[in-house]
Amino acid sequence: MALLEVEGLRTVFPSQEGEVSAVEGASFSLSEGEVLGLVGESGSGKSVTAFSLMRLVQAPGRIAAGSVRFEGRDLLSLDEREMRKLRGRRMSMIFQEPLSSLNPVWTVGQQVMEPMLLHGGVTRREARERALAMLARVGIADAARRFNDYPHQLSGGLRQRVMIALALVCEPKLLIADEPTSALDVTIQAQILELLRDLQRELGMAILMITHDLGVVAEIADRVNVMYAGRIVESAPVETLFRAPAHPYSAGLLQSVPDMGEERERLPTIRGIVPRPGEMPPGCAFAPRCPYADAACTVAPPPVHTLTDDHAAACVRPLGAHG
Amino acid sequence: MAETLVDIAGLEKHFAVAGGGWFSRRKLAVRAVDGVDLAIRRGETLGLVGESGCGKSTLGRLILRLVRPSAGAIRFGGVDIATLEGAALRAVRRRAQMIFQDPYGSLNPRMRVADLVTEPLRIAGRPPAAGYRAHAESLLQSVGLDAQHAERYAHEFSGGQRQRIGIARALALEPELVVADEPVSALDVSIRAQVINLMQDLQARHRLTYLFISHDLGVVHHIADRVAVMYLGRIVELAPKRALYATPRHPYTQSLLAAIPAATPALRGRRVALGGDPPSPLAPPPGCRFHTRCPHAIERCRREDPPLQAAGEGHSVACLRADEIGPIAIPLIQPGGRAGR
Amino acid sequence: MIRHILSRLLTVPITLLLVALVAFVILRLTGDPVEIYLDINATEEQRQLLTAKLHLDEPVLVQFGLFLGEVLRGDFGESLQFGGPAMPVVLERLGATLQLVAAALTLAVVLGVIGGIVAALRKDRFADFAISGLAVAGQSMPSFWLGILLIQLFALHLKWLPTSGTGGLEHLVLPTVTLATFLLPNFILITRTAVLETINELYVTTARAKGAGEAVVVLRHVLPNAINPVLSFLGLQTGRLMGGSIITEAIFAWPGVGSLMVKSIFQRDVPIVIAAIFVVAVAIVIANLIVDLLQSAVDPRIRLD
Amino acid sequence: MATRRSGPRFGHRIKIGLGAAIVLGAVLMAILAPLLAPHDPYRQDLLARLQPPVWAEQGAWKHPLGTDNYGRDLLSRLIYGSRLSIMVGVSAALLSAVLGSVLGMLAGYKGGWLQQVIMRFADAHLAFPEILLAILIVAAVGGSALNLILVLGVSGWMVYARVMYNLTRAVRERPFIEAAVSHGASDAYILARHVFPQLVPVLTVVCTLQVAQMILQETALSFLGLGLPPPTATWGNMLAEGRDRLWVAPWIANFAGLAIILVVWGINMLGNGLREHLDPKAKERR
Repeated sequence: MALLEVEGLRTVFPSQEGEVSAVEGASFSLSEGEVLGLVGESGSGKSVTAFSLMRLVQAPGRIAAGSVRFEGRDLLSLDEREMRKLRGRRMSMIFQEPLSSLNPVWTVGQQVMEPMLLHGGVTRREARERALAMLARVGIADAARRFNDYPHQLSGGLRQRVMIALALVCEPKLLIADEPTSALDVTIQAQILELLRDLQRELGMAILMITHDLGVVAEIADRVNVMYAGRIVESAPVETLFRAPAHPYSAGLLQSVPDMGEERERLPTIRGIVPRPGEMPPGCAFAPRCPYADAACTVAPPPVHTLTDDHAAACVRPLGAHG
Repeated sequence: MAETLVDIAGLEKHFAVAGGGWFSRRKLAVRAVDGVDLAIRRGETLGLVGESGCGKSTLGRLILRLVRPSAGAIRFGGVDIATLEGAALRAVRRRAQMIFQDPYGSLNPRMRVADLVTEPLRIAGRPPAAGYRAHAESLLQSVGLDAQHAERYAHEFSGGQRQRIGIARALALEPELVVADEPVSALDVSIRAQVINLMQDLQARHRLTYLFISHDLGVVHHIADRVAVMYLGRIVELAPKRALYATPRHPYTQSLLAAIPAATPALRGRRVALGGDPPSPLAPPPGCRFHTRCPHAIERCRREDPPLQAAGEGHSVACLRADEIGPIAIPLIQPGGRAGR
Repeated sequence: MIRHILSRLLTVPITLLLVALVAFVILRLTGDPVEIYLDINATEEQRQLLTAKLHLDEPVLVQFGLFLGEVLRGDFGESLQFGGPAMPVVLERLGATLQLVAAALTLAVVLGVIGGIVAALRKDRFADFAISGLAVAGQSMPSFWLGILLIQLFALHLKWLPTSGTGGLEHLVLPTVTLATFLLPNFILITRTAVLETINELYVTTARAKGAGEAVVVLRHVLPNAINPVLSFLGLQTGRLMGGSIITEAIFAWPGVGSLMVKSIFQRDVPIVIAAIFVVAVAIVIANLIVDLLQSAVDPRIRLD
Repeated sequence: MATRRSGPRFGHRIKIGLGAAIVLGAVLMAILAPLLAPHDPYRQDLLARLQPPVWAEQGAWKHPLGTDNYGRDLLSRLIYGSRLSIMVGVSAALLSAVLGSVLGMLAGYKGGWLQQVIMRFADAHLAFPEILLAILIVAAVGGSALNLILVLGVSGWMVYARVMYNLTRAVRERPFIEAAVSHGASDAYILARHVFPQLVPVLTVVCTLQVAQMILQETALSFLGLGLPPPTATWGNMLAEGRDRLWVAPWIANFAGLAIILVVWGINMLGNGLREHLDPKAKERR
């Protein structure tokens, strides 16, 4: 059974033109211990998807439709108290900006202990010991000394390690990581990715890795969902996506990353710009930018085309499907 | 060999730290740029890479004289501009222009696009022959925007379009040098490629010289002719692009290349991550600045500060053990090329 | 942190020097002291004697220096109304003022912070409109008229409370409420803004993602971060509070420094006025230092700079 | 998570409209005072002392709001009183706006010792009760309309200086300023073309709200007997006179108080509405 099953998720925000969908009919599942990459550009709805799963969408945004089943329970029908029992204990989340995601007035130790104390079952002493062990586990060298430091006294890399420690201290089954390395330098990014990979294996947890960086996906994901303009346009195992992307958007994205292996005069580009929310074209949202689009693409949102068991694309004529 | 446009010698910039207070005896200074020698040749694209806080942005601003150097010389077209002031400085600034990282903040939100792109001409007191309005439209067209866009305000545009406006503005004065400070880092991947292609087209058309500052080694690989790598205020390696990526000599460059996320899943986890954090530029370590994180550091590295020395054709490196370590090739792509059609 | 406090302490003499300058200028503007101290029948000899005694024949800068010296010794001259040295007279009245200010401040801070938090948490709902609306109306209320209204209602009509003067706790109620409304509306609005700004911070989302309930989120994560702007504002408002106490004391004939000062102004009793100014200035400076200490106690980024 | 029509989106329009209407009404009343007032505000009629307003038992239409201790018509005094209060409030707010903005902008843009001197001075001044300073100076030099404007204007500068300083520093850090520098612009050009226009919205808001503060301060001074000397018709004077007759004629104080609160509230509404209207954060949300 899947750990997480999302069906037809729709999250909307009010705007002057009425409600606008940030996420439109997202469906995917995540097995235990699996790392799923959720790739998209800014405004694609990938972060809103993550916040929706935790039911932490900020008002006035709201989840308008769909279901989220986690460990067999429908999260969207739980009351807030039940939901709170899951957050931080069964499912956790980390964010892009480690400095702003840590509370500046509490010490690192207090913040790592807090999830355990909130969910009960441990004494302060046990919580302290486990927090110290967790800080050491995420690679903080002198955990005992850092325990009493405040976030502003740490470097960016250490802060993200602290954030990971407090997210994982209750050993959740699912970690939602929202661009956890995007604000970090490339050498620190490599350290954090390696740490996440190790912890994922060790704790047997699933990770939903939200990123705009295909390199991060290549490093860590087992499967990938590509999002564009609020919809999931392609879902594939990571090797498949990099070898044979089926959606023209995925293919364009892969090609427009500069490649250090070959020298090209010009970078292949995706023409045009992402449509603004509220100005979505009636058919496929990518049609105005798609080199292969024709009249059929502008009528209705394209159906999901299943190419193989584990590869699907929301495209009228996915690449490679017709030979 | 091409003519040298910018020649930098012994350049230093130390920022006094605010809030040191009246009662602190030791004056703290961030050594943002701490002894840099560098030449930029006319018509080339010099990539300047390094992590945040290494001083690459400050170096770019020093060359434009947006900040005043603490020591050293900056010869621009043969003239030392390091200590110019007032009107002479403002005149020199017009020969070099900048493309900024933040396409949102670098355009005054209260000005129309037509005024934004022609403002440098107004400041310089050089009205274009065709009139400001017509000139604004032709500038916009040259960066791939519509002439009708001239009437709008910046917030009506997407990030990529704003960056095009910023580029049009930088070109208004027909500068010899353009310093591009992370020009595509704030943009989405699919938009990045458009802007990079545009910059290359404009370079060919106007025979521009670029100093391209970026933390993204992939982008630099695509656009640069030569690459300089900075660490804690120093240039640690300088080489033609192909040599730098194929045979990096400095352990820091090697680690940087190794840290780039894999281009394809097949390459994942093959490389060793560099440990630790960079030391604070407030108190750079003695000796070689990289020795605290260097896998090859020996006792000598703690004491001796290595100079930038020749290590092959056009290739120089600041490492005491460069010869012993030798070039290490980093697998950057999967053999057999990549996906797509 | 020590350095932080030291640098704040350095502003104290600057502030007091400025106050001394203002006081000195006023002293000179009020007219010839010789005329004030002596009656019309005084002889020329008496005049010259007093002129020399008050150093009025020296250059202005020297006079200012001598004035500073007197101020440092706490010597503000003899009161015309009371005969003795001015300072003890003022200090005697200080207790009543402090009592009033402390009561009003407590009321304003407690109600202001609670009101601000409630308004922020119920943003754009009825409670927010009611509280914020009242706060804006309160900002527009001239406090002296509020005092008059309170007297009409509670003293004249209902006869629950005395109109003025001191005595038991019942005398303290109306002046406290009047003075508190000088600050309360601003406290509500500042707290509301601070809480609204904090509540959107990512670390508050982190707390929710840990499974924290609303009470924990507000009390442990929002409030400790939102309280600092409120404290800064409190520091800026101490001057306003002292100014308000002057008016409040005048309305209710409260026997504090403020009513003494207003009375002395009309009596041209300059030594009392100058002494009172210094007492008020020192009180403000001390209050600001306390606020500084509180701020660095709350925020480790200030404490460990 | 119910959907709510976000109220504040239109709220600021209502506030601006209501505030502007009240302010406009008050200004018109001040300008047209001789046409509107039924009586000479200074004519005493000792036979008609302390008459109650028209709706009270002994009230009469001759004096719609009643009379004061000297038999002067309260409505007329109220109408004439608006002239001085509004003129003093607006002039003082504008004077301090000019002083404070210039100093604040200079301190924020130039930095260095200039900033240290200006801002330390502003902090010291801000800590000192402005009403106390005004009391002292007026007590020393006497109350006239010009003195009041000067005193209130000078003692209000640091509010603007603080706000403009912080804002200028923030604007200074924005990349388009650096862009202008890189085009070879001079300091004067940058201040005039790029910095000042960014400050105008906030300056407008602060200035509006300060007019309300200045009116309150002027009435407070008059109330303490330190404003324009009697028998001048000002709202503060009327309040002070009414205070001594609270037992027999509470209306004297209350009409003046109502007039003050209405006008000040109108100005505050206008200021707050403008702030919400101009708030860039609110704009993004729209």
